[in-house]
Amino acid sequence: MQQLGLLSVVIWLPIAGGLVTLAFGDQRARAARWAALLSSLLTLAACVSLYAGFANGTANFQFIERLAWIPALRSQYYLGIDGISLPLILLTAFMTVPVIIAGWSEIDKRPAQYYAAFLIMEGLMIGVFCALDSLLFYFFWEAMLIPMFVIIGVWGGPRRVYATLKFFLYTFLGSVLMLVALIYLYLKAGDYSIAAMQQLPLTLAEQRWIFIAFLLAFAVKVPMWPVHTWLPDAHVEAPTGGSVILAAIMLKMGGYGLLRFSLPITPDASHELDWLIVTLSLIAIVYIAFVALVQQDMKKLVAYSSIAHMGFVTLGAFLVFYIMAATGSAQGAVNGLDGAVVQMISHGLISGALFLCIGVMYDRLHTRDISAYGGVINVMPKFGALMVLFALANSGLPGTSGFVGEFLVILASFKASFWFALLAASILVVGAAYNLWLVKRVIFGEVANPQVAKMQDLNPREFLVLGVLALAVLLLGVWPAPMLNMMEASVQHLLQQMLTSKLPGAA
Amino acid sequence: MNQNLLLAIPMLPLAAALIAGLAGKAIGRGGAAAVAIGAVALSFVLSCLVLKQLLLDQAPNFDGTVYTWLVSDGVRMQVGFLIDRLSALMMAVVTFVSLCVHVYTIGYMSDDPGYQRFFAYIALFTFSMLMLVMANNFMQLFFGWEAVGVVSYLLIGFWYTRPSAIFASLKAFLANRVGDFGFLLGIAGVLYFTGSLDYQTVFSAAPSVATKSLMVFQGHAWSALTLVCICLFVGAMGKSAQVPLHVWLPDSMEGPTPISALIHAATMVTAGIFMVARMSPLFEYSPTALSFVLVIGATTALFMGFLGIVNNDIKRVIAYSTLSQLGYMTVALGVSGYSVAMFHLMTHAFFKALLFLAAGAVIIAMHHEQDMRKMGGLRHRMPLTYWTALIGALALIGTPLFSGFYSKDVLIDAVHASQRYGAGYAYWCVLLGVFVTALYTFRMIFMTFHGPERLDQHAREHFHDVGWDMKAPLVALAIPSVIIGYLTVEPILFGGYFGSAITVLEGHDVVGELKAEWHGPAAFALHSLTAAPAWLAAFGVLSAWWFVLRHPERGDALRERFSGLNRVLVNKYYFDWFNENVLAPLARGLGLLLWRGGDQAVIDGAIVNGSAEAVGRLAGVTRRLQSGFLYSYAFWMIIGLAVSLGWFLIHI
Amino acid sequence: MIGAALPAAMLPSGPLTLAIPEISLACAACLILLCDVYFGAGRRGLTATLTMVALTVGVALTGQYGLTTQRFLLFNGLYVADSLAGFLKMAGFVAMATAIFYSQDYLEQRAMRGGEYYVLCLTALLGIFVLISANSLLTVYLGLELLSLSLYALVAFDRDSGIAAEAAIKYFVLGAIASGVLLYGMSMLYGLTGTLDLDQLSRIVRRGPDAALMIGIAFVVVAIAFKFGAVPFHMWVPDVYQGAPTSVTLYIATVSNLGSFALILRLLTHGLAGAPAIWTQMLMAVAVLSLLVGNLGAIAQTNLKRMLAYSAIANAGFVLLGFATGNNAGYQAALIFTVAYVITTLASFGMILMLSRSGFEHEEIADFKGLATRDPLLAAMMLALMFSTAGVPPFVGFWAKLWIIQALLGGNHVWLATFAVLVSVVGAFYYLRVVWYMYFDSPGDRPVPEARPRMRLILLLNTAAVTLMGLLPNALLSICQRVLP
Amino acid sequence: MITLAHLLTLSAVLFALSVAGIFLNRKNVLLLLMCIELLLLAANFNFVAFSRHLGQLDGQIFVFFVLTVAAAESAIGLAIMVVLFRERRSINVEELNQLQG
Repeated sequence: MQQLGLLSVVIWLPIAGGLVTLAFGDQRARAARWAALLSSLLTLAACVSLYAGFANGTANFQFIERLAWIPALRSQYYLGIDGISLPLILLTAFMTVPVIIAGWSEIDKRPAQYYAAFLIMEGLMIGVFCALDSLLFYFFWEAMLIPMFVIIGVWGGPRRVYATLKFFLYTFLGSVLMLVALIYLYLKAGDYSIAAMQQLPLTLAEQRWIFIAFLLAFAVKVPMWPVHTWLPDAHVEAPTGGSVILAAIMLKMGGYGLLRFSLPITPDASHELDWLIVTLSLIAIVYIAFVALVQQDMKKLVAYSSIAHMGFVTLGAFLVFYIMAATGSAQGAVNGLDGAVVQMISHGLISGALFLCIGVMYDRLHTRDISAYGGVINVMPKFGALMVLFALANSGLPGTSGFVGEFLVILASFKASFWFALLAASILVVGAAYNLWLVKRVIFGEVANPQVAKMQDLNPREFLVLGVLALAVLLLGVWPAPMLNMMEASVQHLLQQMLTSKLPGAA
Repeated sequence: MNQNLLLAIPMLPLAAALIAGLAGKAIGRGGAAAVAIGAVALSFVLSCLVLKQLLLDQAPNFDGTVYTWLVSDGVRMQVGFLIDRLSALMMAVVTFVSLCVHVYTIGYMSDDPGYQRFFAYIALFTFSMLMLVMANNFMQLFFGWEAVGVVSYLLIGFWYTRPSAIFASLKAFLANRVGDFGFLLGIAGVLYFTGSLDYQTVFSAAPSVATKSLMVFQGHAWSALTLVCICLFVGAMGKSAQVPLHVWLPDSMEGPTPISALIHAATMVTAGIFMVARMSPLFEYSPTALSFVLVIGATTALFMGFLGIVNNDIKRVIAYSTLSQLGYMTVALGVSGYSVAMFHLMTHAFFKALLFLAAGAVIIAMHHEQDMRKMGGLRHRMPLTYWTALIGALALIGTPLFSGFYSKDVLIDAVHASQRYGAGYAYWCVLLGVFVTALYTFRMIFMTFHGPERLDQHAREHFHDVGWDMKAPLVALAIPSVIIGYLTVEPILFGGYFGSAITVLEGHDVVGELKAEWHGPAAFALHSLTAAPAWLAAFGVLSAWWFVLRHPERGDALRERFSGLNRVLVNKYYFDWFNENVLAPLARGLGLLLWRGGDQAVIDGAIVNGSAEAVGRLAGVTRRLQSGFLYSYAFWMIIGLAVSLGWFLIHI
Repeated sequence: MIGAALPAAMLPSGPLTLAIPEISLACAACLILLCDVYFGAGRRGLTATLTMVALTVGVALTGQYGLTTQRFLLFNGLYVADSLAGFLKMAGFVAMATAIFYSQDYLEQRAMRGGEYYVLCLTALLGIFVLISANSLLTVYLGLELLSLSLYALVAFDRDSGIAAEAAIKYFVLGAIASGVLLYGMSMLYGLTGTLDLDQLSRIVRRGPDAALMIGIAFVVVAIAFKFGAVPFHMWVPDVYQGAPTSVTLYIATVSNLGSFALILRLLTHGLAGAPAIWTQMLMAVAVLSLLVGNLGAIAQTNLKRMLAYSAIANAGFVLLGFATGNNAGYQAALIFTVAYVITTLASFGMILMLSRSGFEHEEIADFKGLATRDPLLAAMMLALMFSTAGVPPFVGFWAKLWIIQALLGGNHVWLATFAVLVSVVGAFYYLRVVWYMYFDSPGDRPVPEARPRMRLILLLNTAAVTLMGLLPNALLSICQRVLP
Repeated sequence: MITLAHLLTLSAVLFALSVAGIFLNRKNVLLLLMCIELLLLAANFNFVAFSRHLGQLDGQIFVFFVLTVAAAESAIGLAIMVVLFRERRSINVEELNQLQG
């Protein structure tokens, strides 16, 4: 039994910070804001020290904390991180800070509650990525819905109620079946720890059902086609910060779940049903990209582009078996897995940044309708430059983080099948089309109307937020090696787990 | 070679770009220009130094890693440089042309508010292009490849308030992306078949890859190498504007003229040519792919030339000329004449940049007027520009002793000598292309500089010849346009200049065959007077003179006589029409269909909201069951009791 | 002769002190009634205070004397004392005390000051206790009737309310039918086995079922289902919940649930343990219907009490699912669920009581609109309660549902488990609607809730318990496991 | 000879009658109270019959308790009815549907 440690700090510090913020109340908004900022910064600092203390080159979990939690259920407060979860934790802590800052003066409706919701959510989301006990995982996983439900519902747009209910019920529906699967596994394994579940032999029929139950939960979160329709609505209605967190982190939980649960726990079913995931991923990439092309609402456009980009995550994760079948070896499979993880991080940064950009414009013009804009760069040159950068990054420009994941996944998918690669690479064209068409209509051109002419360029606070994100996007694009090194051992280990059959009688 | 020195070559322009871009306001217009020009000049000097080391000091090739970009599954992707004579030549050309353009920009953009931004862009472009050229692996190649695409996107859309400019920039980027799409697939294929992205490893594995095949369709095995090479070439088609991905290049003339010169003549568009030459160890093993290259190139060379004849926009004529000349280079690649292609690339870079800059000078002098019908007789008003443009034109049409002559005539001879499938077609295309080139080039010269002045009131009043900051680059480019062919044709083509940088298999070596008949550049020039190309060129100039200056009305008559053909040409073979009226609406229509039909109607409407409605309706039914009447409550209880009793009695 | 029916080998007959909860309650009820008659009119709040004192004393005495870890039979085997009984009774005391606490202001404001109210509550609790310790069909019946009769009276307690009377008459008639059915079933069981003793019953029934036994069991199960408010015997629930004064609804929804739990536990899982095949199938059917009807019915409601009634039906479905597994894990799950449900529901109704004021019931869901701006603390608490009832962590309701599902899966009822979680998604909708009204809608001209610091504190503690048990559920889970070994 | 079967049949008939009375009666609450009494009687009849058949007293003692409870029940029932009448000026079952849905 290990003692509480740094991971507990990064989970509970923001939650405590959120409660403190809440305690300040909406009347003392200024104090609440500073408390929130301070908590998020401290959390980020703690996460950085996690990174500093993390040892690459081993697939073992690190910073393990293991305490009795519910002996009655043989479930433990069991935390630990490996190379797959650490990047996501860093992303979570990193993205919360801009969200707090971005709402600094824009949120005047119940500000304390707003910040508290985000901080609590930050802690819960980090909890999801740290949990090594599946019940604890589920605990965080579900609890997180509450703040998000409130965020969209309270600070959202005109159709916020519809959107947030849809969001909640969609995800809740997906998750409850996962709970059934987890309990089933617990009853077989006698333990809620993920590791025990990963080692548990299961028949193919069992695996199939468990896989499907997991898939529903994770596919909704990712979201994969055809269970994606909550996302555009949620994004459109959510406040800027909500969109950022939703796109940047919440979607990643689906991908993380697939990597942490589906693939290692049900490798044989994953093998058997990989066609399903690959097909859905490719549909998501191609179909959704076309849908994004015709959006009139900027947030919807970015939301749809998120779905398409997350398609790369699921595609990359499930190419392994196709690669095995096509080439007879798993050589190259890790490219896909690496690509999936990198894509998650990169998409988190880029889509978060894009939503912040849209938020910046929304704060000034109070519309997200593309046709209401035009020639923004004339009045907001700094903003225009950053927006163009993020749009390009979103279309996978080399040198930005958007490229790395897509590149790796496409490399891997070629090994699986030429056609997979062909379809996946189509995002190069369509992705560029919708991103740059957006830029063309919104940023470039003559100043479209008097409202646009009155827009003010970024204030220092906004500039700081977007600038830091831009640096992160570029840094990850120019030098992704540190991240890949961090993941290397864990991904290799994951691959081994996937390739080891769990069927009874399998050697 | 010193790695730091090599690193400095691309980093200097990058640093300049960052300084000019981010601190543009602080350092001011002069500061930005100074920084950018200084950096690029230094780059140029260093590039020359590298070239000198390779050529004169016999320094070995450099192949080293700067840093590891990432390692995934044992595949080490790095940022590194491969400096051999091929890349060194490109570096020198790129930095030189770039330098000229930088200097020229001082004058051209002098009254533009985006002065610093422009310098940042072109410096960034230089950086990107150098990264592309210097790459020693496919990842970095792709990086440079896309980066130049992006910078060209930014530059074409430099005047972002002009609808035509931002449209053109989007179009350019998308067309390039289509190419990149193929290119990326090609790279994926390379990794698949060789397990590496490093040039050296890949090239040495090429012979073994040639024997592999890939099941693309069930039961149809394709040669792996052909597939990879064609995919890679699709990338080149986008970047080097080969049919049918050429559509972006004429439109890209919406950008400022220095850009047209820098990107669309001398550097970016040649990236595709350079890439294929660089990949010669791969392409050589796939005659099928080379035939594909050949046919595409020949088609571009001839048919894009035709378009130059009917256009009246001075920059667009040059742009179509560029397309056509790129076709020539591609043809050369297709017959395994990589060195010829590179040679033509080099000479073309000089004279085409010269032509663009001359055209730019005219445009500035005319106060941003690009329509040749409103020019005429300008040789008196701007003599230096006239003479330099004439030099460029003569070089372009292949006048003996001018640089273009050597590259083009050797190229035509090489095609003639080739046995490759499609070489016959290509030969006729390039031959006829000589006439066409001469026709449109001199039509342009005559319309602009000769004949009566057709300047309108505004242009006449504001006409002013350009300053020396714009004239100097013209002179600087005019000199190599004349002499560089004569000086370098022998070492580059027949002196084994490229050495190991280019691989040509036994039996493909058309240039080697030509070597037997080579007796020096002067003899070659003399000899050419008896060959078809020179006469075709002369005939083309004559035709231009006849129709433009002598009998302008006959030109119109001819247009009316062949109005159908004219319409096809004016409409650029309807490529744009097809893209704008078929492809784009199709994509949008598909998007709308999927969105409204798939997402909104089926998934959201029928399934998601449908099930919510179904639940709501069921809830209504449940509500109605609760009628409020005591007897109905009792009734349901008794029914419940009766059903359970009955159920047990049945199952007893 | 009753004595003749007693088995030779009896469990140790425990000391009479084990019956201290019932004894103290009965005494208290009588005393308080007397006090009320003599002094009640003059001193407002006296009866309530005395009741609280009585409950406190009851807790103390029970804690001192009434708890046991062994199983003891008292009163010739009519009465059983075991750890479960002790636990449930303690829970009963606490729940009732909380309920009384929440109700005080409400009753004051509505001039329902009559001391009978408290006495009736005490007798109802006594009935529950008798049920809890029942070890004979007779004690079961008596306990049930004591509880039911008190509740009928309580429902009609507000003599100025038409709907309360309507609810009471509906409850009474249907309840009487149910007890008739129960009696009829008991008579069949008695006729077939010749014993009223549940211990003996469980041994005899083991010999094998026949048609008459099945009929008997079916009748008994129907009565139990009625008590739980399970479909199709649920019709009284919405009407009574809505019609009764909120304080009574609170009582029925919470404290009385402990009685229902005891009823099913003693009668089915103990007395009829030998023939589980019959009643588990029935319970399953009834539970599935309850989940369906409860969740669907709740969606269409606009009255919060009525919505919570349907929610209670759905939750009864969950409890019955636990029992339907026919194994101990399931019973434990049902106990956990019941306790969690009682704790959460106490606070939910407490919230309605907190927000109501004289002349205003605050029972429409729309009355909650904009509560988050009017009173953020109460809104936050209500949010926690609603999410807890919906079964979302980190609240105790989650563990309740988890445990039921686990029991179902342990009994290989995968489809039942899947069904249960799916309908609970439907159910989540109407809990969310309350949150939606509180947080997403503007308050309009709705007033700011009264301060009531004491009640607020207790509500806060109650909600804190809901959250704390959600964060660290082990204590609750292991106690429930221990008392139902 | 009157056997157990006869007695049980009678009680079943009583039971059925009372149940039918409850949900067929759409007029009067008072009738409902009477039906309930009948229901309890049916059960009591059963107890007594079994008790006699088994030769035990348990059943008959149970009946005493039931009778007592039934009396209390009637008292409460009537009281509720009075309250109802006072509020509604009617004890018609068909008018008791203010609570529904």
